[in-house]
Amino acid sequence: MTTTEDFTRDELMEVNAARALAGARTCFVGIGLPSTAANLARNTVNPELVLIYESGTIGSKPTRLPLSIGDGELAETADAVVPVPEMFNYWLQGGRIDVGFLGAAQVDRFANINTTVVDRGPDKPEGRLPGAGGAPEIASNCGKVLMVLRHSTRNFVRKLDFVTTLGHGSGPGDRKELGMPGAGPVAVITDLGILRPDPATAELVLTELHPGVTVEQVRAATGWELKSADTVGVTEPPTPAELAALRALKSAGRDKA
Amino acid sequence: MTTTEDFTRDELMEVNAARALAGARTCFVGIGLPSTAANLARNTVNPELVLIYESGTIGSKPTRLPLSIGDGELAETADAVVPVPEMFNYWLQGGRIDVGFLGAAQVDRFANINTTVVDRGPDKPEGRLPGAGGAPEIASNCGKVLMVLRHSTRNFVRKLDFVTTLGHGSGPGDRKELGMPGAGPVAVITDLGILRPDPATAELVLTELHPGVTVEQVRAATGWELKSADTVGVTEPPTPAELAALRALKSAGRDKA
Amino acid sequence: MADIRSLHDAVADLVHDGDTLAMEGFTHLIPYAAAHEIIRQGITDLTLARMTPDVIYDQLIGTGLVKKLIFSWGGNPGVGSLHRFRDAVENGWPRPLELDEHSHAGMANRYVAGASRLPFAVLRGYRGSDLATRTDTVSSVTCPFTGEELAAVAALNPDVTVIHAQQADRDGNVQLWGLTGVQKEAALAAGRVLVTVEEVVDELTPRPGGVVLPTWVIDAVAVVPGGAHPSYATGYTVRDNAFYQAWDPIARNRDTFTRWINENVRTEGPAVR
Amino acid sequence: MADIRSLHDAVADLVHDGDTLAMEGFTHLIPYAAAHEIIRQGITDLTLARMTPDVIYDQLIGTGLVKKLIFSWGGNPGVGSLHRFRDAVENGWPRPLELDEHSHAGMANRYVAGASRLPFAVLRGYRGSDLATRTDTVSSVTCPFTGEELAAVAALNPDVTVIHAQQADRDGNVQLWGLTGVQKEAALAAGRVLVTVEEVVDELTPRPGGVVLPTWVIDAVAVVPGGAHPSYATGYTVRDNAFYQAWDPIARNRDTFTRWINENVRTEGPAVR
Repeated sequence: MTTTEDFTRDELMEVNAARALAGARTCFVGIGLPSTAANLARNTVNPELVLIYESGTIGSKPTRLPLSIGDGELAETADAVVPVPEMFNYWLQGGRIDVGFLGAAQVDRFANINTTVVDRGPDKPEGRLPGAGGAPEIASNCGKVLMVLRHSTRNFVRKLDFVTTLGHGSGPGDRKELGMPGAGPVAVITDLGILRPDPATAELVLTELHPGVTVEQVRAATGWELKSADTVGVTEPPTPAELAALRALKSAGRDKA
Repeated sequence: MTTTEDFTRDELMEVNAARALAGARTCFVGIGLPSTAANLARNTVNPELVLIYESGTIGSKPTRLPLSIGDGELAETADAVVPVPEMFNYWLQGGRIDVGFLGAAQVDRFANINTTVVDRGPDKPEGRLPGAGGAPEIASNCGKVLMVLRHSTRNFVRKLDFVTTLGHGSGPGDRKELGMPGAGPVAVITDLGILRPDPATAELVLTELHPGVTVEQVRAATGWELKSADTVGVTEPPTPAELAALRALKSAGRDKA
Repeated sequence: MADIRSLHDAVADLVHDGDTLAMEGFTHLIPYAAAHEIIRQGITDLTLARMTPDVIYDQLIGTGLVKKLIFSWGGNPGVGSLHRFRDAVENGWPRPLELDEHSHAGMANRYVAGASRLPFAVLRGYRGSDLATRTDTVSSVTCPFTGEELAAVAALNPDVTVIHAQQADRDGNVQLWGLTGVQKEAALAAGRVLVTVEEVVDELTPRPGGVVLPTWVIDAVAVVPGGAHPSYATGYTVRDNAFYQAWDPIARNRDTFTRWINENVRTEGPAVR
Repeated sequence: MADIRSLHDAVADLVHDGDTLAMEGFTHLIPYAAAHEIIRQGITDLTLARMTPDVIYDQLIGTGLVKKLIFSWGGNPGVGSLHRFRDAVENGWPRPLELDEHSHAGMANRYVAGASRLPFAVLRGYRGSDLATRTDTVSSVTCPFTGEELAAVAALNPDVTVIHAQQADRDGNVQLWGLTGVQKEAALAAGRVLVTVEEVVDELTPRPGGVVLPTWVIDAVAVVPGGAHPSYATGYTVRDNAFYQAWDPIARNRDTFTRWINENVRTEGPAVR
């Protein structure tokens, strides 16, 4: 992992992902990076954030990072535990959740997501990914969607091999036409910076770089001709408090795993 | 109430309604007479009978007759309490219930039920009854249906003013054509005797008289030309144990009301 | 987020003339005190939804505040008729009452669709019944896999749902237990939610059969001990069966009804119990 | 009515070659011991259903007993890929694996329809996704009230569902608590139900969040303490996260996988823990 001063690029990604949850009331949390970000947010910018996991927990307050979406502590610390069908029908489809936080294997320029299969060339079988999980309906029904994943041409692709989860389709208006209640992806936070959809085109453009990262580095790690916003900002470096909280969260996870 | 020897006609009805539950595993219980019958069955012929109330209780074991379908004791003594939508979807529609036990305001010769409105003549407004409650789907989805009500030309009518709940429609085959999973009404137990659908026509015919009741009395209390089965039996008089259990149940109810 | 407020202010802010209002509770936890507050404030032209209208809606209907009733069984459980409901339907007193009438299974699924923010729900219901001929909220859909025709019921999304629960915490999270009926669905289907509670506690202890509604799906909590009377709140009060029986002669007559409402609801503040 | 039986006999009687089998549990209460018994008995040509196939199905798939998988997310949670699942899909080893792939919302609703004995369920889902192009169990219906087109998913009614629970009583009534996932729906949707439990108790005490399945919806109960390992049973065991991490290198290679199964499942009786 490349380090910049006293923090890693992953930590930049995680801290900025957590910051993106400032002001949110409820977050539907995918496992992995989204869970790290959401738990960090509860320990920093948004102590009141209500974490919702697809295993049925509402208001979980874990003290360590859960390895799985059904770790016991998620249920034990929750305000309510509901059956999985109720979670998807009443709470997610019911429009109760402000932010859906997703990871992804492949993303395209309109923030559409593939987590199903990848084409590995003419003589090879399709490569198998885990599948959709909750993502298609999380992306459709949450008020808005945040995404967090590492930046590489393998992940940020010109064309998806399979559309598992619609982000902005082929441009503005597609979500509305499909009757999707939520606003869709509003930010993709990576280890290099932050991409956001251009309001006019819905295409992801570079809006922020992390400290020490150049536009060229981001473009080189993106599979399409990445455009930049009129002004590209630089994210604030992690504060000592943010770093301390993040590292405490991760080591607590390791201790108990 | 006409008494015959040491029991009333209502007691004959209630005891025979309870006996009809011998061998059943699960019973969806309407309030009023069906609830009396089902609770009496648990205290006499069928101690293992699982009582299910539409308020969401499965396996209630009340010690007194509940006044309402949501009396606290129904929940407190239940094996499980489920939300009302689950009761109707997973348990009733799910085909989990052997016997549905219904009362009725009006019944016709095919055991169709009206509990909605009655015609009170050309210059009068329709008379309002309580409505359907759970009956249409109880009658459709339970393995079979038992009915209990007092015998009079007001209740046993030539033509229903409104079909709230389908029994056998207009004859054999109607239920099947409508895709109803259950067998429908198999017995109507009254204070005069028992009517059952003729297997060939699905029309209710008199199959049993209570002790001391004549065929003519039953015909006089029925709004259509009631036919009798080839042999009309006579129900066994209530045993002392049955009467004692019934009276204990009712007085326990009165004490606490 | 639920603010903890007086019943008067919560009702005044959340329940408006012309609203579709659901007050649920399957004989248990019926929010009578809130209904009485609505009567005192004279909030009118209401469309009331409830599976089992019960005495609570008999009272609202009799005071002339209700133009329409959405329901599936309208009786005084274990006692008999709802006389004010019948008088309104049969004779238009004190005003005509429009009906949208269903089966229990249909009503329950209408709330499920509402809570799920779907426009309709599917059930194997209403078959052979005349019910569907008198409502425009029952239709049919064909299964795209088997070709079977099934009943479709329109989602029910009240403008406001009022329920009674045992406890809230200081943040306005609510827990109810015992028979919980269709309250979760009615609350999640609504645009606004008011919960009256027996008491506020420091912390909600998870209970067997407990339903928790987080504060962020509720608009207001009002503390009204005994607010379900003559219904009951498991763990706090018992059902006042004698009241239900006494209601029958009171409601049978327009004058005795009106006098009862004036003396016990309008004049006295919270109804006598 | 559930008989309390040995795991061997219950599996032998209830799970047959060619069955559609659901073994549910959302990372919690996964019935591993029953899966291992199926491996030992060599019950084959199975169609497996499960929202999150997880390591339990990686094991069954790798032993060649599975011809088809119905699922929505196939990974080792928090660790990475399911290598046996991938090898079967990508390379047909040890046999080709047919897929019927959904989203979680779709799978959950397929079980709901199954438990409700409806032929399909409705959701606002699959929009803009290619998922529907690869399955014949997603279609659409039009709302008869609003005209909105919605996704329809076919009911899932397994021949047999196996779940793990904390407790049964001597009559075979079962209670599970903690994360209860989609187990109630999977059980009520099935033709036959087997429940493995941590222990038999004299009486089931109602628990917060408890789901009770009465004995008359269950065919057999088998007492298998620790039968969810490496998953867990709240109140009895904790999740063996180290095992999930250790599984990755074991499953990555066909030989190490086969050796592990032979040594820990086939030879030894109940898997080592």
